[in-house]
Amino acid sequence: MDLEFTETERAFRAECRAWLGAHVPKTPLPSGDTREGFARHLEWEHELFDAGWAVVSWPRKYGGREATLFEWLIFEEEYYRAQAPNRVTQNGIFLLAPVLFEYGNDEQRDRILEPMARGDHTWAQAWSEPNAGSDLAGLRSEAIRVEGGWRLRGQKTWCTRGAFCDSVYGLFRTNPKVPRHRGLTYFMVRLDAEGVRVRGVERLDGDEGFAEVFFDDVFVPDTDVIGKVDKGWDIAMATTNSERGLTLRSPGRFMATATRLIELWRSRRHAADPALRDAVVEAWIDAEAYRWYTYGTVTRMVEGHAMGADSSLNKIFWSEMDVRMHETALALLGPTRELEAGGLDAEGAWLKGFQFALAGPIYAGTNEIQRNVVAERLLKLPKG
Amino acid sequence: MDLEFTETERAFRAECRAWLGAHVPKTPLPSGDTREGFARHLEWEHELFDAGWAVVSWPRKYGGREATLFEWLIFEEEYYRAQAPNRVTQNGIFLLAPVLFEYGNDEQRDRILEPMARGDHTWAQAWSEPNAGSDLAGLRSEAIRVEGGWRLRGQKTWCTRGAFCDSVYGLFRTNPKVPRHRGLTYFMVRLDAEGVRVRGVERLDGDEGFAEVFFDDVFVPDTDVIGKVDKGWDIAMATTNSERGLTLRSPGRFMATATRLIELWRSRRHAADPALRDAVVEAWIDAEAYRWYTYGTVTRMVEGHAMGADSSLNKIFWSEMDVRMHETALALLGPTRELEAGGLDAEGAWLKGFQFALAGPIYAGTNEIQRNVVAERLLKLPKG
Amino acid sequence: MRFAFTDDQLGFRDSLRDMLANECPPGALRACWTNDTGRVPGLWRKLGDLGLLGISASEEQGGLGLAEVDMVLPLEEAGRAALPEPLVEHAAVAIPIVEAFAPAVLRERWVPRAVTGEVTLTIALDDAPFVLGADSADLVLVWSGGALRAVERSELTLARCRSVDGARRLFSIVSGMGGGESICDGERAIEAARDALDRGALAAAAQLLGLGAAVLDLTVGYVKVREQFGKPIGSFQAIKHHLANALTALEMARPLVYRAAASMAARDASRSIHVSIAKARASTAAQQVARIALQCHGAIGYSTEYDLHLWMKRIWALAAAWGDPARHRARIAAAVLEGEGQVYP
Amino acid sequence: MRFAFTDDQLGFRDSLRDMLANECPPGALRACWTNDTGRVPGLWRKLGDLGLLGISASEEQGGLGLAEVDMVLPLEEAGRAALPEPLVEHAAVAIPIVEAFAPAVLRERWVPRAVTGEVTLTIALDDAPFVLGADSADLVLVWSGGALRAVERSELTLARCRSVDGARRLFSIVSGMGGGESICDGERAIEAARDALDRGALAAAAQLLGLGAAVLDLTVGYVKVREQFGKPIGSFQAIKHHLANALTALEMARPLVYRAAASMAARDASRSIHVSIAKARASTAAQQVARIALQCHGAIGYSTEYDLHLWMKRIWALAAAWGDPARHRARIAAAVLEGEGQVYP
Repeated sequence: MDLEFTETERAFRAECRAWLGAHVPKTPLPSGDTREGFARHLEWEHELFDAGWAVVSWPRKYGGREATLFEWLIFEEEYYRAQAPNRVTQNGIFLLAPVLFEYGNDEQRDRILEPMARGDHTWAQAWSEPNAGSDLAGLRSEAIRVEGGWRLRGQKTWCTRGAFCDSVYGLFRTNPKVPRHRGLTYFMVRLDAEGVRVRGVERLDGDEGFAEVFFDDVFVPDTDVIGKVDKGWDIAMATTNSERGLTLRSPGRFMATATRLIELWRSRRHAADPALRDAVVEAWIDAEAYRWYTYGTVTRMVEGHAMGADSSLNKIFWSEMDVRMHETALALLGPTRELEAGGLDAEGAWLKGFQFALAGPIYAGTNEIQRNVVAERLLKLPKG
Repeated sequence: MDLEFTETERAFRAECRAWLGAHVPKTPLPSGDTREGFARHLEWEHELFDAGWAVVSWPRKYGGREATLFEWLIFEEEYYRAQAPNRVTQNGIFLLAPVLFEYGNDEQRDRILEPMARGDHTWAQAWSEPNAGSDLAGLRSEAIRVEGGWRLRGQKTWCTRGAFCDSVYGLFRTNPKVPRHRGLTYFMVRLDAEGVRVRGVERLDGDEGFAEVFFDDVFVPDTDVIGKVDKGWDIAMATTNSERGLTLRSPGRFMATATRLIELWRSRRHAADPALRDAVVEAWIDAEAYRWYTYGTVTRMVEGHAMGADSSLNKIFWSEMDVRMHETALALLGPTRELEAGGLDAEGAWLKGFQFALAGPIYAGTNEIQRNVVAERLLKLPKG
Repeated sequence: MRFAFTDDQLGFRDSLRDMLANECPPGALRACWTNDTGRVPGLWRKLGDLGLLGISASEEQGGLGLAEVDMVLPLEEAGRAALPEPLVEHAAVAIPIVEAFAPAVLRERWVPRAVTGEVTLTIALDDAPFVLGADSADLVLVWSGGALRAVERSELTLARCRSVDGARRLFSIVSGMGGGESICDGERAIEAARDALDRGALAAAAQLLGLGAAVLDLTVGYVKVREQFGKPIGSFQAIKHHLANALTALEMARPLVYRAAASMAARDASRSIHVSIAKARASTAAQQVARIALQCHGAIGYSTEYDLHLWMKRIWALAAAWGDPARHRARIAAAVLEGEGQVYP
Repeated sequence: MRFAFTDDQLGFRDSLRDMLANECPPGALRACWTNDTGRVPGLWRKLGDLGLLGISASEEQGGLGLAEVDMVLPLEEAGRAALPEPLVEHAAVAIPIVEAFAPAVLRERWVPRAVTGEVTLTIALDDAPFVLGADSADLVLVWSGGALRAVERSELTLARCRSVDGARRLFSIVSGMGGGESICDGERAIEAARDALDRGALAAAAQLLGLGAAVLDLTVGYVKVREQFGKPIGSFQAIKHHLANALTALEMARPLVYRAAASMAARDASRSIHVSIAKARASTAAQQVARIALQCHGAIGYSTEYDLHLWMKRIWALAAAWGDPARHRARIAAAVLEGEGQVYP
């Protein structure tokens, strides 16, 4: 056991910190989940890419710097520490890209990855359908085989930033004759294709962060199928492990939140409910727990082990920790907690962050589903 | 709405308080869930009966004073306030007697109730079986029709104070041909009858508070059947409502616990974790909530309404409140919390009380079952 | 002891519930997020006609002369409808404060018109620093220089504070709070401020009960029809237990609010403690219900196109307004824990 | 950065697990509730033979010369077996304290025999006021008059304190703590006391992980075979979610304990904070697991004829010993929250 970062890792951290310190916008950008903010965020993504920070762990040929997993964690810690803008490219970079690396082909990787990393081509996940949420295998949107490709019909919903993105990816039913989890295929679809209709949907915090996407005989060429036809479910499970687990929620995010919470407590401690001191301590312990849990996971991954159902346990923890941290912050704010504070200053950010945190126990598989997974796969309890 | 007690009720309270103040033993009795303590408690029960306090709400002819429901609540408040001994007769008085009042016949009432109230004849509940706990309808002990009565075979378990009592009551399967909830009959069985074997079982806190009872062709006369043959389930449901709801856990118990908790906090506040102040406040709010909830329930009962599935909601609340209160007290005790303190002084009492409280969410139907009942009966959610 | 409402009280509640279901449906509430005043056009006068605005005003001023215990169920209904009007401020706080503490001339100038809904009153206090409906109010009670003052809206400079609940139009007072006329000062003003906090907190607690019940109803309805894995999600034990917890929290908060109302009506010496108990618990219970409701809905609850958020955000706001749980726990601790006295008489 | 154990460390853990499964089965543990010493006859010397008692003692004194990070997994195994021996006090605290702080003569007199198990050492501190195994120990380290002293058991008058865990033989020292020899005094003694608390708290945290894991395993096994309503209760979602919560609590506490061990081994400047984080969280996690375990068992878990209580009571005891969660949260708050410094470097 060696808890020190190597000299190389420390140098990497110093380089991140220096660059971010010099380049992170001094005033926060407008929310990336609004049309205006999305555009502003893409400018930032360009800047990040040009300096080689957009996708640190990727191969150099796609714009990365081939950083190790630990370096990636360090980058994330520094990124959140610097309060740098949220990544509006994340559903491409963190969720689709791993699928392309593992299941895509060279043509797809060469065509898609660099524009994705640069923010020139943006991606949304088209996962849920109106009748397939927790029961993802119940999805009904279908793809009909035609010459040179497929015609897609159906509807996807809750596509994050779908109203602003260029393309989506998701599962469609290519074989209705086999049981639910089979006969699904993983597609990428351009939103400017004929027959696509996108409708923005407002989220809890007032941003147009969701979209519904309607597919009316939309042609998708074979080159935009990922992996084998009818094998989309297996690929999707790999993606949801990413979404639940390590990639979407790196410890840096919560270390930064805990730090801000402690600063808030310091500024309010004299007037605060005495119980909040303990709540803040517990929040910090949570952040530490998640950080070291992740270091352990990454050590195992570096040594060649897979994540598996641990990602469900992981997701339960970070999503509920995030809610608790924001609840504690709002309690510290007292009566001002209901105010949006007219923008993105620190106090309004807690309210917005709280609303965002409430989505955590829902998306990427509700925590009820995750608890089933933990019980059945990790504890081997019998199916219900 | 009138939140004042009447002059009669206030006089009743004063009379209770005066008598209890003069008669409650100055040093606590040994636990009533030990053989020695049980005997000592019965002496107290005799004293209580002789002064007319054993069964205040019962008819005079069985030893009661025909108190109203509100007077009964007042008696309970005063009883716990005075830290009077736990009632070792309670499984007779509070659980069997209501069944006899509603479903028994005059011969049974005349024969059974007064000796029960006097503590001359003691009763334990023989409810669960090794394979029928939460799934009470799955019980298997059977009763075979014979001349003048029945022969009982089988096993009951977790009979509270069963090792010290004279008789038990419980359900036995009289008709194996009908579905689970039907074909059960409500019996009373003398533990000195031929074929009965009782084995004491030690409880978490070290007291021999449980018993297993084995029935090997035990004869029970028809006169010891309550209500109609094969209709025991309906009668039992009435009993479990009593056990879950009002009768077993009157607010006075928790008002007294909250009072002791506040006193403990006062004595420890300077050294206490600051969060515990809020925990103590919440405990007191809980006690107040339960008290006023109960006053509302009693008002409805006085006006002729039944309790129904509310008793499940009620049971979830008091049982979990009781655990929280004791957890808070143990936290206030700091490192001494693990000590039994050699007896029943105030601090050891918290540890013993904690262990007792842990049984609350389990007995009388686990809280998991109660939550199902609340969801299905009160919220009308579909069965699973 | 009779801890239940009268048939009259229940009848008034039912008629108000019907009226609000018609006059303030979700669509009307939703419109308040974007209209000028955050209020439902024409509704204020109808509430006056029903007697609700003057429910606690004296009969000589045109009110119904009723007590807090008569008001708690109507306020609960206002919560159930998420009524976007300054009902708490106007009817539950300002009118009784003016009647109890103001000189006759002020009382007679304002109360009769407040009762009908011709004018709107609101209030600013340390415990209610963001003034609801100040822009559409006619008179604002403000705490200034150790006195409680009645200042006409036109004399005040206001600054909008955006609430998470778009139907709550909140303002801070930038200047002018020293104007208008004095209601009372010194010890009387301190007493008035305490009374105002008690009244506002009780009224907010009552609304929180109604809001929580509405959110629970909405969720129960949803989980009965939403199917996943081939059956209603309401048949899954996890959902059942979430909702059983929500109901338990709400039903156990309810009697505390009703007790506080009766205690206020009786001017019980411990009424402030009873109000604090009620507000602290109603706030945490309603927030717990909201959290469970959102979780049981899943993504649809997270969309503003669905109605849940209209109620949920009101819950968040009212849980923090008129003293958040920490504020009320502190009042309880100071009175009950810090002393040496008997906890129960 | 490599946050994982070596194969050697895992191998030692596995061999100890096997050894304890044989030498300290539930029956042996149960016998300790009623025997003279609360210890398993003959086991102490076997632990010495295995090297466990001297794991942290220097090689020149006959120990293995290993660090906290080598000790954390064996201690976890001791927890898993609910080992009723003063292993924390003797091997994790007293030996290293004597080696680090005592004069050579004391060290040489006691450590070589402590390593083999010929003698037993234990310790009394403000944060460990009830001395585990004092009656069967040979030497007790005590805090007296500003010094840390080494006092032979025979010089002390002891009074038994009954723990909820019958296998924990606790004593308070009635008199004699001023006898024996001084280990150190002044600043050194304060440093030694802090070090002892850190070591004891870390070791208790490690045992709590093992206790929690054992209790969870027992429960998972039970719910798979216990049938109600015609199927294993482990197939009900309520039980699944309880146990998923238990596993999550435990798995998220685990890395904090391992980090604290590595931090102690490296004499990290923040090691006391890391230990406090570990102990606070391991205590709450193990208690949560115990609570869930009892609830999932139902009545059988409440009977002392079943083994669950043997583990559960040890959890209750160790959660309170060596600083309860409140004590450790206070240490964290004082160091991290009260200052103005950076939370993360």
